Amino acid sequence: MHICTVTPISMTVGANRIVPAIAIPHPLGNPALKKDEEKALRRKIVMKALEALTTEVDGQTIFED
Amino acid sequence: MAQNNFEIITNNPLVLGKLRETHYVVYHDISYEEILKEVRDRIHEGHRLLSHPLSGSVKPKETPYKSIIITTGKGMEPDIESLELIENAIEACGKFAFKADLYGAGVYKDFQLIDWTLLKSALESAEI
Amino acid sequence: MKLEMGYIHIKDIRFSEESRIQDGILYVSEKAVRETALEDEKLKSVSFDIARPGASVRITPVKDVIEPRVKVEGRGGIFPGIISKTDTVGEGKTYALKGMAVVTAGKIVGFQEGVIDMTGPGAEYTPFSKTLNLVMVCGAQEGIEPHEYEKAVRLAGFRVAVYIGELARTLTPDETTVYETYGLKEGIEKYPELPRVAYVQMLQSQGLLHDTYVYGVDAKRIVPTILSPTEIMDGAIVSGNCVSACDKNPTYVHLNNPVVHDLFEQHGKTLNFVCQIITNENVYLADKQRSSDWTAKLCRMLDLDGVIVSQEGFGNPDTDLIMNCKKIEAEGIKTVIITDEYAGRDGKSQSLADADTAADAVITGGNANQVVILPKLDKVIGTLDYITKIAGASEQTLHEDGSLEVELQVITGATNETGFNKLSAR
Amino acid sequence: MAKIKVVHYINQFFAQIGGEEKADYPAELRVGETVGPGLAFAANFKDEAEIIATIVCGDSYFNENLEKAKADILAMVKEQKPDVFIAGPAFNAGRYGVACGTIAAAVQEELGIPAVTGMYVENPGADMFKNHVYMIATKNNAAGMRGAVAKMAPLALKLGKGEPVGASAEEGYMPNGIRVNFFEKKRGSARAVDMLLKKLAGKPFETEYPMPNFDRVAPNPAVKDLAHAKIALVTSGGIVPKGNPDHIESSSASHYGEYDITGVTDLTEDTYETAHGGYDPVYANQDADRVLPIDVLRDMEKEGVIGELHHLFYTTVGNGTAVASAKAFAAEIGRKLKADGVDAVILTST
Repeated sequence: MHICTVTPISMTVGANRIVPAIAIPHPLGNPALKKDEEKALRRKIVMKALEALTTEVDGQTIFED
Repeated sequence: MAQNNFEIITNNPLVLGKLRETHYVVYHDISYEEILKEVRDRIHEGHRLLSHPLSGSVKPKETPYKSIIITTGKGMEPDIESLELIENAIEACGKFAFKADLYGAGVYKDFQLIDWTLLKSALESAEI
Repeated sequence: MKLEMGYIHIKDIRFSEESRIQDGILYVSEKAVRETALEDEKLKSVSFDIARPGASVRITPVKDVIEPRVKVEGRGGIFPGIISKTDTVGEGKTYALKGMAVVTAGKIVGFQEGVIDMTGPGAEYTPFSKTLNLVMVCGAQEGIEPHEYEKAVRLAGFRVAVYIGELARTLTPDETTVYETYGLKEGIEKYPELPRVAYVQMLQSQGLLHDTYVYGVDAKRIVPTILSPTEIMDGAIVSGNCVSACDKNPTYVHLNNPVVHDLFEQHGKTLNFVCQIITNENVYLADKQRSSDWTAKLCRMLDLDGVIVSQEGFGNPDTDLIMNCKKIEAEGIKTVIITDEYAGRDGKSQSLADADTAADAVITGGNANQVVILPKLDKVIGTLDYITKIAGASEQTLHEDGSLEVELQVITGATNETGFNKLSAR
Repeated sequence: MAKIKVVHYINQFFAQIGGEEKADYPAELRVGETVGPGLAFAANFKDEAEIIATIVCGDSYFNENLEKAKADILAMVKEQKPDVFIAGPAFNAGRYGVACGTIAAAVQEELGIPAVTGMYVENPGADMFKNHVYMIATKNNAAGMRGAVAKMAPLALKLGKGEPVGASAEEGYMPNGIRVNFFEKKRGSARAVDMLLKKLAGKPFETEYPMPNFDRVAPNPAVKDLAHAKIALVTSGGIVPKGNPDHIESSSASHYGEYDITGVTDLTEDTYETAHGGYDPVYANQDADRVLPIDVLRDMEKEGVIGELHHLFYTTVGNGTAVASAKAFAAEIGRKLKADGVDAVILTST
């Protein structure tokens, strides 16, 4: 599965399970947040990724919030 | 599009000579393929292609010269269409035998001229 | 619009004191054609020669190939906006001299390509090994710029072709065919059951030696527009390009556009040939976007059911082709595209520089990278000086026995993308 | 002219030894014998070629003893020194098709002897080997024998004589990714009109150039049991141990890195950084977890949300890296991950 900021690129390269990320320089973080808040945010994205991995898909799928 | 909104990446000295006073020209003394790769790196930084990288019918590696117009401004993310065009162009280079070093001096002038007229046709559209 | 084409078969060309056509033989006064060619001060010299099918002759570097024609009835004249004054053509009666061509040759730039072999393996690939060719090799005045030279040679070829075409004005054609298309409403009423089909022709339009002209207008400057398919038979579209000789359309191909002729063949039987749509292949990406948008829009507004799209040239036109195909298909219109391939000498590379799943019906003119050995021929019209410099040729090009190892790329018309030939690939 | 020498490979069924119950029949060389479909080939060859030996092998035997069977058969073929090797046709028999493809490709690649086989297009052996060896497309059962031999025999003769082989459409072999020119009967424009009429009528038509496939892969099934799954991390964001020990380039990467994170629970400014030159590296250098979320995955591992975080991660720089290199990296990384028993991969990109 692919965690990627620019989901159209992910579609183009052919990933099947896609989870959108925050920003290009910090896909799984946000420096504007406090350390624990940022980690919570990261955990949320990774959880989403794990959810994607445990979901059956029949084609390219973007797992939005 | 105003002239300060785009830039020209080229290895063609004729283009540099004709446009350096009036346009933003980035000149590199590198090969045709390296110009494509240079442009590819710029696209990854967020610039967009404005002219087709395989302009003209003179084959890659036959002509040593290539001039490409890209946006001066950068987007937040790489432009997919530009990326596909440039990747396909780089891949196309692989199909041709290198013979850009076989010609006499006069022929290089002709190659420069052809590249310049191809670029000029795009500039005419860019500057409307 | 209705055009009657009269075909006059030419069996031989001979130089003679006086120009005339008699019993299928074209007699040409060298003096007269020389004067016609040299009307332009930019040309210093011209030499004429005759190349017959089967002869051990190689013509290179070829610039254009033109079929002589004359307009005997109806508006305008051959090559409107260029040789004849601007007037809409495609109606009335036109005669064409079949089995022959005027071939222009001459070095404009130092890497110029374009080979026509009249015999041997090369002859199998170029359609112009089957025509009797009146070849004119043009030399420029000192110091003129390549683009002035290109224009001078281009126009000299048209003038000579028109001069020869005029010789047929009072003859009786050997064969006659009538081509007729109808207005929108008229066509629907006439053929209510037949699918409405158009031909989308993409024209090379990028710069010196890469241009095409429509009624004298540089095709870079057009937006996609509609022609009656009969207009091209009077020379509405002419070639100004010869780089990538294998897949460029010489004027001869425009005059005899095979898609137009094969669609007319089915017109009123299995389909209704509505019109020809022309679009361009510009360098600037926004132009490509606009032209393909407009082409698809015209197809939609004409309520077409199907189109055939033809390409011209190598590389970036692949992008135009795919854009056109994708957008026309998206309008629900069935599309077939004609292209050629650059799959590498070993045939293993990606053939096109662009691709889309919408392009599911493709006709190919073959792999232009295929290597062919051209044996030494007895006579060269033009010069071999540039053969090692031309596309597809490499340093090993000239073998010791005088044979040439080249890619199909260098052969005029070899992988034509209007479907002019039988060559294909799988 | 001397006759072309042919060695023919068939299975136990076509050698009339027996069906499934005899599928464990080991490889056997019959010198000077023409067996089963070989007779049809011989008839088709007329005087131009002869079958000098037939090799018979059971389908189960071949597939279950792949290395030994392949080696034995290669030795038999080598000894006979044929000009061309023919396997099958296998029609829609799956294991027979795989055996024909495997052995024909091996004879060609390892012995340098040209080979031809034939099978139905949906035979699993077709996709596996059609790009390695000339493979005639046949009907799906032996009723198509005559048609199959009519194409395989002339192609075998050409190969045996070293004559040029025509395009797939002319010779009847499955397209193998190599484009070959040939002359059609009609000109291109007429073919275009024919194709358009078929397309308009909703009739089947065959494109002359199938669009390249866009590297789409069918999605893998979902991970069933996350709590016992081994998860690996891969990134194109260029995260590397501080100092970039393998010198991964900041753009146009020529290689990838493999790093052990056994015992690592958090990526810090002092231990990890990014090699990537295509984006602002400040945030990733401050805290590489922002690109490679090792900290939260370690937490989840501890909590039992996932079974295990794989002890190796793979990294390269996506910036300007050639698609071909990226594909090669991916193939290698994929192989390693599979060998290590990884169940799922999270790929992060900048």
